[in-house]
Amino acid sequence: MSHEVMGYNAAMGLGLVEEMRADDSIFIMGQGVVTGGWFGMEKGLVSEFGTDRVLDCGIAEAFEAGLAAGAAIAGMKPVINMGFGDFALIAGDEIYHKLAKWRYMHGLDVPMTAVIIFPIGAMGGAGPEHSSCTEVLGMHFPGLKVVVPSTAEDAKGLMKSALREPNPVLFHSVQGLGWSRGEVPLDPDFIVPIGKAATRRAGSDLSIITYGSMVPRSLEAAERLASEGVDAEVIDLRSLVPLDWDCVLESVTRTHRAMVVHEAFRTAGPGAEIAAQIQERAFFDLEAPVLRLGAKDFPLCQSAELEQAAIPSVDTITGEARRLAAI
Amino acid sequence: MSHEVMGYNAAMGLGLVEEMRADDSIFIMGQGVVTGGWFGMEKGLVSEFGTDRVLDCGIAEAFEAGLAAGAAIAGMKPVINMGFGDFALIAGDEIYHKLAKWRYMHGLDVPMTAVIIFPIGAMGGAGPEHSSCTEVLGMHFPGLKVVVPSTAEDAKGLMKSALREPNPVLFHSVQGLGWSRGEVPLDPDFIVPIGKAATRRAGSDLSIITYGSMVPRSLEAAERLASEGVDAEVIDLRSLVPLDWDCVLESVTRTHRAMVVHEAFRTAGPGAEIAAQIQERAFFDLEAPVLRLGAKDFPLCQSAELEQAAIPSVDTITGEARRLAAI
Amino acid sequence: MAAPEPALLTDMFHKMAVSRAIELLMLRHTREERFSGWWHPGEGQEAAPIGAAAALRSDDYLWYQGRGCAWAIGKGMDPLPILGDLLGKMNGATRGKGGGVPHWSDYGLGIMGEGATLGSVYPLAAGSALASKIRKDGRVSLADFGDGTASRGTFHETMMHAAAWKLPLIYFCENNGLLVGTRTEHVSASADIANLAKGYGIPGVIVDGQDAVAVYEVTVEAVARARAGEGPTLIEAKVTRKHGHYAGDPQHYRDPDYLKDYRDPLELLAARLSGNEAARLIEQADAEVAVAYEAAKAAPEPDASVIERDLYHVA
Amino acid sequence: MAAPEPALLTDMFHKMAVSRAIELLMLRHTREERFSGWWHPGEGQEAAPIGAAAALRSDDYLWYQGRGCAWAIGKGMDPLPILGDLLGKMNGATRGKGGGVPHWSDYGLGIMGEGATLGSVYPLAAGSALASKIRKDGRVSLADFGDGTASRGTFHETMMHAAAWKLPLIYFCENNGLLVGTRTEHVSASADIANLAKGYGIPGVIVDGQDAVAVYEVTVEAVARARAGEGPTLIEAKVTRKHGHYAGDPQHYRDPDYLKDYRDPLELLAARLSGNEAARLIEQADAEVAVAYEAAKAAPEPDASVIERDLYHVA
Ligand SMILES: Cc1ncc(C[n+]2csc(CCOP(=O)(O)OP(=O)(O)O)c2C)c(N)n1
Ligand SMILES: Cc1ncc(C[n+]2csc(CCOP(=O)(O)OP(=O)(O)O)c2C)c(N)n1
Ligand SMILES: [Mg+2]
Ligand SMILES: [Mg+2]
Repeated sequence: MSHEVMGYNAAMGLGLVEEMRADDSIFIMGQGVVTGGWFGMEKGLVSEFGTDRVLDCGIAEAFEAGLAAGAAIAGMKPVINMGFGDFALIAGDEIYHKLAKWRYMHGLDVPMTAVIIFPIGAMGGAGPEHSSCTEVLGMHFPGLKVVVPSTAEDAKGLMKSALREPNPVLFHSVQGLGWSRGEVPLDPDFIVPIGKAATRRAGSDLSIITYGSMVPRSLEAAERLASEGVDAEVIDLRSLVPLDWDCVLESVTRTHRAMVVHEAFRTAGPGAEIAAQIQERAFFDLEAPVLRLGAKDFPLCQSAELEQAAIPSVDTITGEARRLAAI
Repeated sequence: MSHEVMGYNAAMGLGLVEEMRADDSIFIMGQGVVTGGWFGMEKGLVSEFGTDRVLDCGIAEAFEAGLAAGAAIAGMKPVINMGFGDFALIAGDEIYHKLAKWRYMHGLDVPMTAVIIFPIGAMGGAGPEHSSCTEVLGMHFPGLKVVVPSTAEDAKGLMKSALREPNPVLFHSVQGLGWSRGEVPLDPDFIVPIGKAATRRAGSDLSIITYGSMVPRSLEAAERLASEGVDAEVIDLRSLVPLDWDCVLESVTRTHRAMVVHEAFRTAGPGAEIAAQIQERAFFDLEAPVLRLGAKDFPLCQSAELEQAAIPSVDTITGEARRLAAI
Repeated sequence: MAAPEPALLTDMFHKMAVSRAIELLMLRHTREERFSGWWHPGEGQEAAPIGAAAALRSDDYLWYQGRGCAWAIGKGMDPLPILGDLLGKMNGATRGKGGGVPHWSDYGLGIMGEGATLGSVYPLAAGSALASKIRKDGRVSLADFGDGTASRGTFHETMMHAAAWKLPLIYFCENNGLLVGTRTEHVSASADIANLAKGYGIPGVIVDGQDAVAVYEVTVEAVARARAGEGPTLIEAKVTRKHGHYAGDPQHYRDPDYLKDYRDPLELLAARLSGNEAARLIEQADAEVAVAYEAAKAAPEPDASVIERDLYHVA
Repeated sequence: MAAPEPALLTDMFHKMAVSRAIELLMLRHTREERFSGWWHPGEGQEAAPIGAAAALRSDDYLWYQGRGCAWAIGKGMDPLPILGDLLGKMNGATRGKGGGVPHWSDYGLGIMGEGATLGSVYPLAAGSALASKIRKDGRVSLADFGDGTASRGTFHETMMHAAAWKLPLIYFCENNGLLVGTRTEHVSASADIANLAKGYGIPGVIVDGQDAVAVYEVTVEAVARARAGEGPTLIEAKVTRKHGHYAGDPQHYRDPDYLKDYRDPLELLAARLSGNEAARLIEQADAEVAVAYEAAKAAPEPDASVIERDLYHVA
């Protein structure tokens, strides 16, 4: 199977292109997609697929998401690039009520493919309304699938799965990783299944459960810990709905110590559910409480330095893991 | 101090009236408030305060919440009855970005009073888009205070506190309790402070941590448990932001067993944060995992029977507490 | 103007009579029997849905707002799935998830459903309209809404794009002047919703919404425009809300003059039929509805397992 | 038409020259030095903000959109809090929270701030306008936005109410025809945003947005209307976006013809001044800005404690 080294956003784009070639009911809409997309994902799309299937949109996020719901119910497979995850709160009705519930409310059991791309997280000074991590909304409101790739390979493979999935998928791309590069399989049959976590590093002393931007940081922390004699396992969840509980629980019952790390706000973030559920399901296997690291519970500041000071760093992850190992 | 028995919604209204009399920068706006409000809270307001301070609004929830932010920054004290908590997802940008962050983003430290009323939860067949519990959003996105009264007395007392609070408050009124009645103090100086929980029933075997519609159900469950020899403490949180951790942790370290009960969806609901934090902060005091009960992770059905089947009942609370006591 | 053929008139009248029978039945049922949720009666407001639906093909997409049942009947649904649903039975259109607020859909008939957060149908209808434009399937999408719902932001976001893209989309407003108990004119820039069309450079047509034939005629034109690729039309049907907002609404707010010009759509349409056809069709409709009602009542109730059904589709 | 008095012309020119100096400085600064975030340059688009702000009282409320700095300067802010903020320093208007996207505010000057989710200022401006209406304080609220942002639903929701309630609110659109790299006309029902006023029954005025005096004049009228209780006006200033969407934007999308009719607002306004006043004011402005820039650069950076400041107000 041949590979190519490419950027995360480009890999997402490649996944989309391959699926668009195979299925002409897929179209993409978003602000600026005709000119290649704000972050490069849509480069070249319009020249291959034309403006029938690659549509620019105005500043109207509720419209974009609602249109996706309507088009999907009518049998198309819309992909909407929402520009920023923060805009989930502008299109909340369309996403967490319409896309999530329309079939349910109407008692329908039909396929409904729709991929909503939410670029989430800090990207270097984009400010508190362009850096939000909103993935927890997709966990709380039932009816959607929720993914957050952390590598270029997964960005491609999950995009392809999302486009073959008969249910709406919130595809959270990680702004901070948009230009990170990695080996990406070129085989058009390659996919990454929704709902399968990946153990990025095996370890026996504690389990770091993470996803998205915090995967590379956790791996770096694990290397540092290794040099101190602490052997950390690092699990990249990749999907939050469904969440790969088998993988998580297998690890935790083996290491007896767990911590969750994410870029989303700590309070009532995804880590709250994960920690709550680990202790529910593996209480007597735990030798320490499940710890959580997330962004400080303050809006992100505009400056890139303060932004980084608010979210978990390799240092804070290492420190917290060290503390956990010592409990 | 004299008291009167009145309904929950009426008590909320009384708190509002008293504060409106004392402070003419308070006004209320919402759909149908001029004719007394859909659920009776605003009865009589317009005849006392006129249409300058009691304003009907069209179907435009983003406008309503955004107007509240603008008016509050301009020094007024708006109260917005949003009609249904579900509409938090229509006005998400205005509530969780603007009201929550405007001062922060602009580096301002000025008072900003605004009360957003979100009637939440099942009310007997209102369907999946008129019964949502959205209070967890106020916990996750920083910048707001979040209350959920469970009694008529608290409905009044928290409304008064909210109107004296120099920060925006999401006031979640409980639809299922709207017509429940209780003794309400008539003293205009009576308030219920934001951030203080109430221990509704003392107990020594386990702690049921709850709020809103699940308070009366938990109390009933506790009575049943008592007859089985299980002595449950029932804590009514009343505020979710700030949350009275002192009260919760004091209880849990005493009973060594805790469960959280709410009407919101179980997954990534308020109970996730509460359970995660209890085990973080009191792990070695716990003799069992912190359990959680919440609504099934499915949209609420239209029918009142299926609705009740989806949310915790006295039976399910009793059963889960029994199970907890036995772990 | 395209006046309806006699056969179509008969069909329209039959459907209106069926709707009327269901409406009257529901008014009685909600008053006298156990009912889960709120019923938003449409009795007296049937002409606009019946007239507009008659102008649509059965594969055109309809996204409706939930007052009454005439849209569903007009677009071809049978009384049984409607009544089964309202009574919350397993033979209802939503297969047990039903109750007060209608969420009927029927894909074969292009009945796409209702959003209980009002104003949600605008972008959804644009979605099916865009699907048709991409697939070139010649279908039209119609978004039905009330005057109060014209204020939602989605109205604007959608039409800004639909007009620019000439989507085969029809905005159909049933303007009864009321938003629950509020006179819409107090909270709306324009008492005539059709005025809003001017901003978007699309036709805005006002029609007597109690007259099904008049509604049919303007809708035929809007449909032709949409199918020809000329873009959206905003139709405003002036209608009367004969009843309270929901069945049982005490209506303290009701202006005594509001109903003084009320005209019954069924009578108006009956006048276009010959002989005793109207009486015969009403009798037939009543009988059909009575049978459906019995079947709905007799049908099984859902059990709690319904809750866990239909959330995800499994390929 | 109310032509500006000579003293006001001088003041406007001075402010425009200060804005221009900051704009040029920021273009250089973002190119050559470390800069956190994105700067959305306003060089060449200063006339509309300067002209409109000159028509406002200092206690009128301004809610702006974040291209350039001319709104803040026009409304009376000094260069230092602006530059301090852009450089992310503790002496910036946001006291250390600053960076690329401006969130300057100054309550004394009625500068209420910017929302980075575009279109959020409409209802907020209606909020301050309603406050003024209730308090009868005679203030006007102005919501500034771009042509792309006219599509947001909040535009409609707010104006549906503001027109009905005759709020003292001005919608001020800077129409540069572009939404990042998209021609707004491709995604908008109307290339003239002022058209949208028709739907709401309010005046919609198009003005040459490169000409500060013309903008001033139409804004004076809208302000008078608003203060007189006659309700909102929609002003559309036709402007030119001389630069990329953000500083550093490669602008692959740029239509080579776009800039062919560009006229420099500073030159247009200079022609209205006598003798060498313009040159003198430019020199003065450059000096002021240079001083402020040095002071901003020399100011302390925030430390992480800033993160935990200003979230809640403690009474
Ligand atoms: C977004 C939203 N806001 C408010 C409501 C509550 N609500 C239900 S029906 C209704 C009135 C609708 O008025 P209109 O659109 O004129 O329709 P009509 O009831 O007159 O048929 C309202 C406000 C809702 N369902 N959705
Ligand atoms: C709600 C929202 N959607 C999208 C964006 C991303 N965005 C930032 S600036 C911009 C273009 C704005 O166009 P316009 O309003 O015409 O202002 P201009 O940039 O031309 O000054 C966009 C789409 C945003 N900030 N907020
Ligand atoms: Mg109406
Ligand atoms: Mg523009």
